Amino acid sequence: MSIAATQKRSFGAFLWDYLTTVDHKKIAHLYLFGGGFFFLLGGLEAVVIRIQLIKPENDFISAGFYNEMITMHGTTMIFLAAMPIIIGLMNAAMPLQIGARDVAFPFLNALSFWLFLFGGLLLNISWFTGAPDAGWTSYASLALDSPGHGIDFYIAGLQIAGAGTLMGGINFLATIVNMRAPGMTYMRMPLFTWATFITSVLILFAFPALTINLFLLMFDRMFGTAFFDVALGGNTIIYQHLFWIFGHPEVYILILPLFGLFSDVFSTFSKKRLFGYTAMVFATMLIAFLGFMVWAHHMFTVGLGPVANSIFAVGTMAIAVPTGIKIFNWLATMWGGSVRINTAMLWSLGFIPSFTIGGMTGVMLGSAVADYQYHDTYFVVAHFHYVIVGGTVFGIFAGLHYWWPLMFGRILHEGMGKLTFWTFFIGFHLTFFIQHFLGLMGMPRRYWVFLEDQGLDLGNFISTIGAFFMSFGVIVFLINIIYTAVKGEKASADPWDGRTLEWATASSPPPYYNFKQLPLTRGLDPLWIEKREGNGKMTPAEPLGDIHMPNGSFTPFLMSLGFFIAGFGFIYQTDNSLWHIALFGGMAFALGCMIYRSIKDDHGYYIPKAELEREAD
Amino acid sequence: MSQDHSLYPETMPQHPERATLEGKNKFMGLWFFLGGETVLFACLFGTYLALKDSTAGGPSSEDMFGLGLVFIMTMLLLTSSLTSVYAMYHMRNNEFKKMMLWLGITALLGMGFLGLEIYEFAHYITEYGFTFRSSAFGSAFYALVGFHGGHVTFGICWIITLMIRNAKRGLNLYNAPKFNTFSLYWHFIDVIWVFVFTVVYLMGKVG
Amino acid sequence: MTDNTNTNTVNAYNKRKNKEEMKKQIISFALMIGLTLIAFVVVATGSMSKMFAIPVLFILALVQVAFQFYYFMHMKDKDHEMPSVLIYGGVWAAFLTLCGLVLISWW
Amino acid sequence: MKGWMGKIKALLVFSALALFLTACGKDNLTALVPKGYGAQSSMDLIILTTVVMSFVFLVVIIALVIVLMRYREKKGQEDYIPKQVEGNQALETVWTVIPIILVIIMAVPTILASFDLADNSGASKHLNVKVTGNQYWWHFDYENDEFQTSQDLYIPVGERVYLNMISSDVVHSFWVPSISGKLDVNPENTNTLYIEAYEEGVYWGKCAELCGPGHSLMDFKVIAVSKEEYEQWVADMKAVDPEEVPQDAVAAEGKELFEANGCMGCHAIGASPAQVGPNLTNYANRTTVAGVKEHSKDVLVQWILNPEQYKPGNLMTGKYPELSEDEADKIAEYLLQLDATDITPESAGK
Ligand code: HEA
Ligand code: HEA
Ligand code: HEC
Ligand code: CUA
Ligand SMILES: [Cu+2]
Repeated sequence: MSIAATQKRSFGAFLWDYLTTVDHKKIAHLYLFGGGFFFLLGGLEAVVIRIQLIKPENDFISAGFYNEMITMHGTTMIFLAAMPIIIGLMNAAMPLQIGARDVAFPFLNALSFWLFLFGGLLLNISWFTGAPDAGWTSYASLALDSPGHGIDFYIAGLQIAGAGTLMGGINFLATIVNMRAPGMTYMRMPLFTWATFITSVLILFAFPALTINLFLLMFDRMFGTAFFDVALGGNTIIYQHLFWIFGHPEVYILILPLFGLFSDVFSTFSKKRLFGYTAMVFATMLIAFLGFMVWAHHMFTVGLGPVANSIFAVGTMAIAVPTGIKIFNWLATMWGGSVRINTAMLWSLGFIPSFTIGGMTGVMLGSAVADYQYHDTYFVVAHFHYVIVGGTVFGIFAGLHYWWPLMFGRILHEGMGKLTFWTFFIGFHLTFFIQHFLGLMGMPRRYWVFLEDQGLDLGNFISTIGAFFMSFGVIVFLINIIYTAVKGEKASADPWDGRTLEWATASSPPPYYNFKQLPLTRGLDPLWIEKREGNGKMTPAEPLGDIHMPNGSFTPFLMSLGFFIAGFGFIYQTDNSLWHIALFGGMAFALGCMIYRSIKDDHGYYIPKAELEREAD
Repeated sequence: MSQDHSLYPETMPQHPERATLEGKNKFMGLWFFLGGETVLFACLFGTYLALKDSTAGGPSSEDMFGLGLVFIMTMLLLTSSLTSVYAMYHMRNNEFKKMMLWLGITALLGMGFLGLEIYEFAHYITEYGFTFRSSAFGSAFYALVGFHGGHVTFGICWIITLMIRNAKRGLNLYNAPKFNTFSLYWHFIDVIWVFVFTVVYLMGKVG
Repeated sequence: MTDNTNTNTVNAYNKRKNKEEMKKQIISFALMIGLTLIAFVVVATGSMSKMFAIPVLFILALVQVAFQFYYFMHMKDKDHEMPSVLIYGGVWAAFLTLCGLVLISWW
Repeated sequence: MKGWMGKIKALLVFSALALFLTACGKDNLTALVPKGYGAQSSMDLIILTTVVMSFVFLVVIIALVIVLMRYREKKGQEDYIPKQVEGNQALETVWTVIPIILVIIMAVPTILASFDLADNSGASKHLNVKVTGNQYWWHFDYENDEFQTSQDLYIPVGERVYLNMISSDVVHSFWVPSISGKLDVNPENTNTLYIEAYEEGVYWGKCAELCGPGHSLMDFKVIAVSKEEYEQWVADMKAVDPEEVPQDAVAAEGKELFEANGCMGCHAIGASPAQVGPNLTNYANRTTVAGVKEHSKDVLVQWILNPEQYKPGNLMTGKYPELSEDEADKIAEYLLQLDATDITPESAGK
């Protein structure tokens, strides 16, 4: 499977390969490109938002369209861009980091991806018929009030994509529990793997709340139930609770994997072992644990009463402690090290002050009474972009530069990388720093226009200029990708003097079976240990033998297609009962695929030992 | 990891369902899924508890619920839990026929339960005009109990598919994990039912 | 793979162990039925005040569920650490959810 | 030389001041210059948390700068392997314990303040106003006095006023940044918020919960006047006779048109429970049309002709017969003579 071989194959074969793949490395590519596409879309929406707000009472876009824009921006960025890209990175690196040949359920892995993609497409098709317009939170009272089918697309799209995410979480959990290579004990796992593990737990416990909430909303909108219908005794606060019971853990789903990644990057490029490894692991767990107990900090102004507000305020602030442990441990990791600053490291270094500011404002928001002023203003917008862009997006960029060789066998161009970093970094602070003040000066969020002569003009103008800087940075990055694909520097198997197992394979990108022989782990940072002891490579933990591999399958694609069609049926059956055909047809098709899958034996295949020996040279 | 190529060993291991990596993965995966299901049902229970008094002038739980039917349903489902334990017992002893028999009984008991549940719903609708549109209480009731019923339905379809598919080929290390995952799932449904009858029916009757 | 009706064996030691296990499970089943009966009787006879009955019913349910998990689903066995961790995690998240919806949703 | 320096200095001071003022935003809108009880409570906490967190930020930044200055990979020493440190118990304890202390410092005042602001036990001794949030406008019902206003909430300065808030449709949020933090206006329950303005003035209020296309245009005003003026205002408002025909002939015609075109079905003049649309009793005393537009006759005529152009998605558009410019003009004339009282926003110390 050398690169030359890939290039010789026809485009059709290439496409078919990706449509049927169950290989975690290829699924990672799919996730990255799917998520990347939606990131551009979400970014474009952000730019439209900023253009609308460049001057007071602007009429670049209409009020209704603006609401669709923010809703789709938030939803797209969180569910269709950030999470899938993160899951892509997990797929690319986690199985390698624990020395496995694949994930526990390769078929399910492919299914997760296709569900995400079709869910995302379904959601975005709503642009042609009227997009959802009740905010990414889609609070029940407004969502029930919203005319047209926008909200229905939101429900169906997220339901499908969410199912994929949930499966992905279970898959990663089973992988990490059952498939660690010999010697890879829990307390020897790289932090990115730990973060994947804990994030998966968060997904497992948070997504069901979203699933149920969307169901309730769907029933209210489509079948006339009364969960949130006040006239029949319904209660819209239930929606808000369920949303944030999901929603707060969700924001940690967005940041914890990158915390893990930064840990790996800092230690690699400081040539130093991670400072306080055990504390880092437990801090991650603690963040996840506390993350379930603070959801009502999004609801301080709902009127839950002082007891609830106080409890949740204290819980919220408590999360600062484990997060602080992490920040200081990263600094201590670099302290005394030999810090090499390349693009991956630049993004990681930029992350520290940016995220700390975001965390700072987070703790300030956690002070319930202060939040009576901040809530639903641009202060909150500033807070979460500081943590999400300054944490998640910076982390994603760091991860892409760090693992690009692992994923694509080439090193991204450093010069362009640095240009992207600096323009994006400056643009980011320009856009979002001023928004803290805008919020306090009386600008609520989700405002289509702000009025003239209210002291908000200059701040908004600066903010918009910042967004242009960010766009420039992103475009340079796109050019970088193309340049690298065409004539980027080829990477060796271990281009960064790595410490963990993903750099211990035969080549970059690794062969499709990952490890010819599973490696034996003798401590934290296994590859580093072997290199320091002069072996230079991992000791195998097993004799060379046949390797069992799963078969590719087109079923995940078809099954997701079934749900996609059923999604349309759900949305439009309220208009015309003929759509029930799509609804039941799609469901039956998907179910048929499921039954086909479960009754058809698929034992995979073996790569014979002889072939592996041949490939050695 | 690839120590065992054969799915048809000479001696059945103590835990055939977890003898292969595939089996271990299925086993873990299903348990984790159940962890998620716990939260799923908690959300429905929470919604139900929040809305159970919002009858909007319609019938309330005290008006409608009868204990007799629920008791029979409970017994059916609890017994089906035991029969699926029996099935797993025979699986471990490598007695394929007996395992199938007990799984069949499990499915029948499940169907009995489901039939009674449908009867119950029909009764509420025709007698009291109590539907999922009547009030927030109605919505929450049917959502919770119906969701559980949906799980039962899925379980029955699952086991029937498994039984038909494997009827002719006996027990091996490839299908043992599948039977075992079903059994775990089925117990979990029973666990949920314990809470349903306690929280919805018994507590609803108490007031 | 060929479909064969297999003829392989189970060793006697395991058989005995399985039998013992089964005995325990029948006992727990009997207990579960007993608990259920108590719960229904409490309600049917109206022999307890509401304040008292609700916690009692709840405890009966919890005990019964513990039997299901530990005996029927073998959570007591070893090799079930991870399942326990995640079930308890789920129970914890479920508990918080319930608290949220039951205690602070209304007025 | 000296004069030149002085000028520069003056310029610097002046521009710093200007920057500071613009940085604080517009008076009576910004939360940064609190002029009421709730806003002051929040501001105290904002300052406290900002100070604490700035200290934290400083520590992080200093550490980061030191790392970048001292521990960069040196040229020619690319092969240098630093000592592999596992951790340091003492240090790790320090950066666990200090943040815990800092959190406690911030948490305790937060708890105290949230109980303080939620204490509604004094409600019966004070003025109570029922507030209803509607898709894109606010309604104020003076419960003890049985009269209503919309968009402009008059309150006596220096006194607590209890607002009992509920929504007629979707969730809104009541926010007057310079005198109080916000509280949601939910459809299923009444939330109570007390406000107290320290100074007379016209304070801008905004809806802070996405409620549809008109969300950004759901502004209102809180007008704090002296106690005497407030009492006068109440008396005036109660004395309004909705049947009164204006002296002016055009306005009188306007009144007829107002009635003939079904405006009355939604808009009450004088005390009335009807509230599909804003109450217009003291319409002439308003300073904005529909809460956001300049209060001029032109704008009002345009509003009556086509409200959509000013407030997308509002619930008046299309619900009444089409009017000619002339008719609208007459109605506007009538509405602009509805000066029920002499107490206007101008009375609020401005
Ligand atoms: C990646 C995503 C992410 C992350 C990591 C966080 C992290 C945090 N968030 Fe944020 N948040 C969001 C995404 C995120 N948030 C989003 C999307 C919303 C808005 C949703 C919407 O309404 O649309 C939101 C909204 C939000 C609110 C609600 C605001 C409102 O609507 O009124 C609150 C309130 O408490 C809050 C708090 C916090 C806190 C305390 C943290 C903490 O985890 C931060 C911890 C970090 C630090 C504190 C810095 C480092 C620590 C030290 C250097 C140690 C020393 C520190 C101390 C002594 C304090 N967030
Ligand atoms: C992962 C999450 C994420 C990310 C990365 C971003 C990124 C950005 N967001 Fe986002 N934002 C949210 C999540 C996110 N946001 C959420 C959840 C909300 C709340 C929504 C709601 O209220 O419901 C929100 C709301 C929100 C608002 C508030 C709207 C309002 O309340 O009225 C604003 C306004 O400035 C904004 C701006 C931006 C900007 C400028 C970026 C920039 O960082 C974007 C940078 C990216 C680019 C600039 C891409 C450039 C791409 C191109 C130029 C295209 C080129 C194309 C081709 C070549 C094909 N966002
Ligand atoms: C369906 C009910 C309805 C009818 C009929 C109606 N209006 Fe309105 N009107 C409203 C609503 C609702 C608003 C508030 C719009 C908003 O701000 O979102 C409003 C706002 C106004 C305002 C601005 C009020 C303010 O607070 O500044 C004026 C003036 C007005 N209407 C005049 C009229 C006139 C004149 C007519 C008859 C020709 C009329 N309305 C008919 C519902 C109605
Ligand atoms: Cu009302 Cu926003
Ligand atoms: Cu949160």
